[in-house]
Amino acid sequence: MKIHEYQAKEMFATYGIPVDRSIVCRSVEDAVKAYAQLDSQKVIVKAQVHTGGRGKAGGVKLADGEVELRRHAAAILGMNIKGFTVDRILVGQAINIEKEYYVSYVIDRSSKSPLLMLSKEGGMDIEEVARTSPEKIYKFVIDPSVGLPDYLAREAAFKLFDDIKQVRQAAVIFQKLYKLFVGTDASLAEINPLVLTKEAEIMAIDAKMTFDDNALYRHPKIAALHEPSEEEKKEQNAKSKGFSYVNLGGEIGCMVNGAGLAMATMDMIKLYGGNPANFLDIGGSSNPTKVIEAMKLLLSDQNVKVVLINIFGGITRCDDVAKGLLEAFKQIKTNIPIVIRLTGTNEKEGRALLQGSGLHVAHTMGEATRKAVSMC
Amino acid sequence: MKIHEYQAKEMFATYGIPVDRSIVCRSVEDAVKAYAQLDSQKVIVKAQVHTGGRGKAGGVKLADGEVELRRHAAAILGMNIKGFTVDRILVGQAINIEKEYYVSYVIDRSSKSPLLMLSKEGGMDIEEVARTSPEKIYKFVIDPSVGLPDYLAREAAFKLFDDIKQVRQAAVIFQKLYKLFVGTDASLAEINPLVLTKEAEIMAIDAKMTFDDNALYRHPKIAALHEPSEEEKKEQNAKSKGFSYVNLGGEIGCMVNGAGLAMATMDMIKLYGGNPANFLDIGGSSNPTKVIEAMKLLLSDQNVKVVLINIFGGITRCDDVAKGLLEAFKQIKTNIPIVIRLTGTNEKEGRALLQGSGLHVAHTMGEATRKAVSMC
Amino acid sequence: MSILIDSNTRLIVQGITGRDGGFHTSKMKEYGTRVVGGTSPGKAGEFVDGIPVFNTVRDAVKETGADTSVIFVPALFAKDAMMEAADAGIKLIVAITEGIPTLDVVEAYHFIRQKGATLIGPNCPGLISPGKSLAGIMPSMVFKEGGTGVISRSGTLTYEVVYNLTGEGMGQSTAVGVGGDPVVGLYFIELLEMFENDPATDSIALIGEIGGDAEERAAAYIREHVTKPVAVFIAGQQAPPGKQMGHAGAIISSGTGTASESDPGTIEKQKIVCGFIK
Amino acid sequence: MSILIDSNTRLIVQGITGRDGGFHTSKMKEYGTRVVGGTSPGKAGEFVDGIPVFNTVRDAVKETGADTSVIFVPALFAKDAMMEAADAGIKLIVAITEGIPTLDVVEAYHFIRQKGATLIGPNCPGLISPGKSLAGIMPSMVFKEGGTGVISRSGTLTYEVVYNLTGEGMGQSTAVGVGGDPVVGLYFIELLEMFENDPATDSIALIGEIGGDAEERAAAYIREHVTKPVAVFIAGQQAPPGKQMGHAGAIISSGTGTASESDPGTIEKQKIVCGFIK
Repeated sequence: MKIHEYQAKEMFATYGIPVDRSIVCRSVEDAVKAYAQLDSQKVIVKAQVHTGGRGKAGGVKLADGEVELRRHAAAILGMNIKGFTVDRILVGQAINIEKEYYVSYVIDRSSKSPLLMLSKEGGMDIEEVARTSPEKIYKFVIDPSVGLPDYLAREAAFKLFDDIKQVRQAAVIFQKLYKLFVGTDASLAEINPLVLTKEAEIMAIDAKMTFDDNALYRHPKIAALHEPSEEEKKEQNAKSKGFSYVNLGGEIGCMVNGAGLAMATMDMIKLYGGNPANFLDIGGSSNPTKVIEAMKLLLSDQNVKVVLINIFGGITRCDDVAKGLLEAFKQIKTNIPIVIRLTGTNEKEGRALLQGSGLHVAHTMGEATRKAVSMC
Repeated sequence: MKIHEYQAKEMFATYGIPVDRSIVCRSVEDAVKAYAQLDSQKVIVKAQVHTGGRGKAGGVKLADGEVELRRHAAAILGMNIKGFTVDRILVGQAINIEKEYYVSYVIDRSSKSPLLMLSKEGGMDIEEVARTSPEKIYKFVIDPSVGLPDYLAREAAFKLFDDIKQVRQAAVIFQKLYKLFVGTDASLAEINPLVLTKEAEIMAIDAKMTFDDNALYRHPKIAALHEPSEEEKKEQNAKSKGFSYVNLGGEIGCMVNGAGLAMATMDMIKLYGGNPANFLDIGGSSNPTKVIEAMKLLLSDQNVKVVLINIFGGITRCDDVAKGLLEAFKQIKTNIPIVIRLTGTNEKEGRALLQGSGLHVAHTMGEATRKAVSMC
Repeated sequence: MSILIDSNTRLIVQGITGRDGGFHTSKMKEYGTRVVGGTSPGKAGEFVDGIPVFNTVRDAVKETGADTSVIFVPALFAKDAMMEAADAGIKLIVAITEGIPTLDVVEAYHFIRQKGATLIGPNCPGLISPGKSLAGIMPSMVFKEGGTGVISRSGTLTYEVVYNLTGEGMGQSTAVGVGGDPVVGLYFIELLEMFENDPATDSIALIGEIGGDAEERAAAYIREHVTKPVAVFIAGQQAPPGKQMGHAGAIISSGTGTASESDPGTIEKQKIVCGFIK
Repeated sequence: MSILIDSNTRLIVQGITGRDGGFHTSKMKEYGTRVVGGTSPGKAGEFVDGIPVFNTVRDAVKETGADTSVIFVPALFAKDAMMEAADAGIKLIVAITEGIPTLDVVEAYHFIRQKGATLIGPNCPGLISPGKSLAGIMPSMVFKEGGTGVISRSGTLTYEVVYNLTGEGMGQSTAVGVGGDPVVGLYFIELLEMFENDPATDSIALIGEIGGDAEERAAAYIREHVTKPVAVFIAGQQAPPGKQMGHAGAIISSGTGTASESDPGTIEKQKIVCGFIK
């Protein structure tokens, strides 16, 4: 789950991580008031959207004086950045930057541990740095039963700073950010850039956090910050019914049991020249109610021209699955052609049951996919 | 550092450990008010003193009604228990006890870990249980980097209870007590007894905590609860000057550098039929100021008839020590005989310097001790 | 032979009195697995399908000599269950449970390793050594004893592949579902090494998917260390970046873990047979 | 020969720029110890008595190949210093610092052990292998090379005993001050085992005191496993219960750890010579 920069900065402040003074605004008038409060000739205006690359899109501007602030605020509010409409901006004191750094925590899949990443190349696209100059990124694998003791925080800070005062400031920030990272079950806590100001202070002037969906139940305050997009709402709605759903924009609606098989199905559709409308994993069993709900979801997508059902019968045998499907399709009225491919335990019996049902029954994934593609 | 039962119970409550309702009182009138508040016909009245065995000393009484309460409160307030005058009592609701248990945490020297100890023999002297029926005490060594996870708390609780509801209640209490134990740098956190009430609730009706003196700097609120006895004040005063001092009540004042040597010195005094007045470790070096301060401390004890100085010269050589002693004794006027035994590096040179100083110089610990004993 | 489990495996089920736990306990027992006990706090003395229930894993291990545990407890309690198993001396811990917070898995994993035990999963279908032992929820009827070692991040896709293998007469030595979460226990490289060293395994099928760079690292490992033929299939070529495809771990993020990067085509051809589903 | 340290020991000093750290660095160097570096954050590039100072132990180990560290940092920072040493690959950590909270020592000890390192102290005078290496604050001039292994909870009492031993012509293989705190690293049994196995050690002096039951357990161990003669002295026979005698660990509590319980008289006489101070 993503949150906005200003929300992440509020969390930073709660954990004692220094941030620049800034105020979130929903209108130009708000922004003008914020400008007065901030008491700074120059301010920075930043779009608050759940996507990166807002700078390139014109969503970040420096304003010198109120007139310029009004102009930028008006321009950015309502702007569309990668499909997100900007309804909030963050107005902050412009900072005298001496140098920029990169700091983040993620969970590293390989070491199965929290990972602290640092770079002197702050303010840049860190993935670009990782690709072109990996030696400029310092990594510290953290033992979760120990955390980040003083000595390790200091070791890390010495990678970025030489002056012992700055080392101590930075070390404390790394420790607080770690506390925030694990204390909120974050999957990413990123400061890019962390800056050394001309006044020799160290502070975060940007803040990015994403959270582990599986852990939101123990962080109700964070869960309350969730602002799903229209698409995410649809995905969530599917999830509440026990499905995993992702819209892909094509014409072939897919209904598959199991995430891996669902991915393989959409890959195969593409292989045979079609375009999958979605990823849809209906989970373990395939009882009639689930099939009906899944079909409703697929048919609500106007782009869908054909539905491909791909089921592997394991614990639940194919003949039982076939009975469930037949039960479900008694209740579903649609003109859209449906291709069914059923495999696994008792597949012959299952397929036999489906014959004469008006559904297009295929033997293999390849056959089913080609059939579905040809029907578009 | 010790605290009172009522203070420990306040900590328990802060950590969510259920305790009986009770009110600390400093007068009979307080106790009567407390009685009204508690709204219970029977109440228990307990002396609050920094020592065990208050029950045997008559410091714990059950009162049935206000008249009895007044009588007990009056009797206990002002009572002397093992040298401690009772100036506070705790008045608490009498609890309907179904069964009593013992629970404590200590730091185990052998496993170098926190240790959870449990017994169904609650309310008893646990040292007595340990001596007579060690099999009735269950021990759980705790990995400090892990703490007490649910499963381990449950395993422990199953040692005392069978009913799963009680197991779950007890497990949570064990976890909270552990948090309190480590969160306050305690050296002991003891509930004796933890009771199962007739109403099937589990609660602590006594509470004992002692704290690691070395860690008090990070627990200022706990440190503020310190109520040193007269003797402890003297020990603390000595500590502030860099000494370790314990009064032992005998006639031979000892001044030694090093705790082990100081203990060996008092043992040897006893061996030769004398009685050490004190344990006094003056620490590493022995500069004149320190010797003067130490002598003042020894001479403030009216029982002291002779002073035995036992110094090992290591890093600081014996001749330098001897010079320091001579310097110090220029400023100390006393009629009390002083026996000095100096050994270690350059001991001959050191002893030579002390000759003719009026101090009694001995060659060995044995000789010095016998001399000191004979002068009493 | 096989890896990790065989007919000597003594298995307990944590959460045996739950719906899934009970159902799969019977399935495993039916398959011939030596299910020697189960746990459910407060239900000691009860039986599930004739199998004794204990209050704690420590009791179960003491009474039954169990060495392997399959965990079905809800996500909320799964970290504790994994740690309990390791602390009680269980050597192979198979966590079926889905939806466990990543940090819980991270902490449990480090604890388990410190105790000298091995974790498979969570969010996995478990593993099977056909004809010997089933420790998990795999549909045993699609498996057949044989020489192919199967490693997979997916459930049904594995069954699909195995069903095809079995249909072609290629039985399996052991099939392991490693789990679909970002952080899970045993992974590709450890399992490739085990299969390489297992005399009963003559070929390996590896079923990967998008998310993370484990496939890339597996490819490098195969090139260096594996002499047996390996067939690889990686699902999710068409997945859009930033979207989680069912499995919590199946997400393309930070420019790594796309299927094309781990495309079998980029892997040295001689050793690795690219398997595709018919 | 000797145990734990010898002329190959490569030692660093944590807190080398402090008053005590600097003083004893010079003493150790003077004695012939190979003091190869020291640490003090922010002072990398400086020198103390010709010895290079580093910001971190990791840097010091990388640059000097140090395997042993002596810690002089204040109590407030001592836990961190012990952990830093272990994490950087130091194998023998000698903590001189006094007054460290017990829980800090407990946590550092477990961390150190997990890293495969060994802790001596805290609140100890360190150790010396006479004629080879001094790692600590012991007055080296009272020691002499020889065959007696010395183990002690006390500082000056050790020097007293050693001074007498040396005076009687009995040199020492290694003398170890284990420290006077309730929880310290290496203790009697581990050291007895090392001395038993050290060919250069022909006899052992063990100097205990009240508090804890380590002396009782050592006695049992000696009876079972030690073939070399052991002389034992236990200080504090006259200590009153509940009072701390200087050392944080020297306190009779809960009815254990009285000197009389650990009285050498209760120990089997044949093997253990009861040594007393003249």
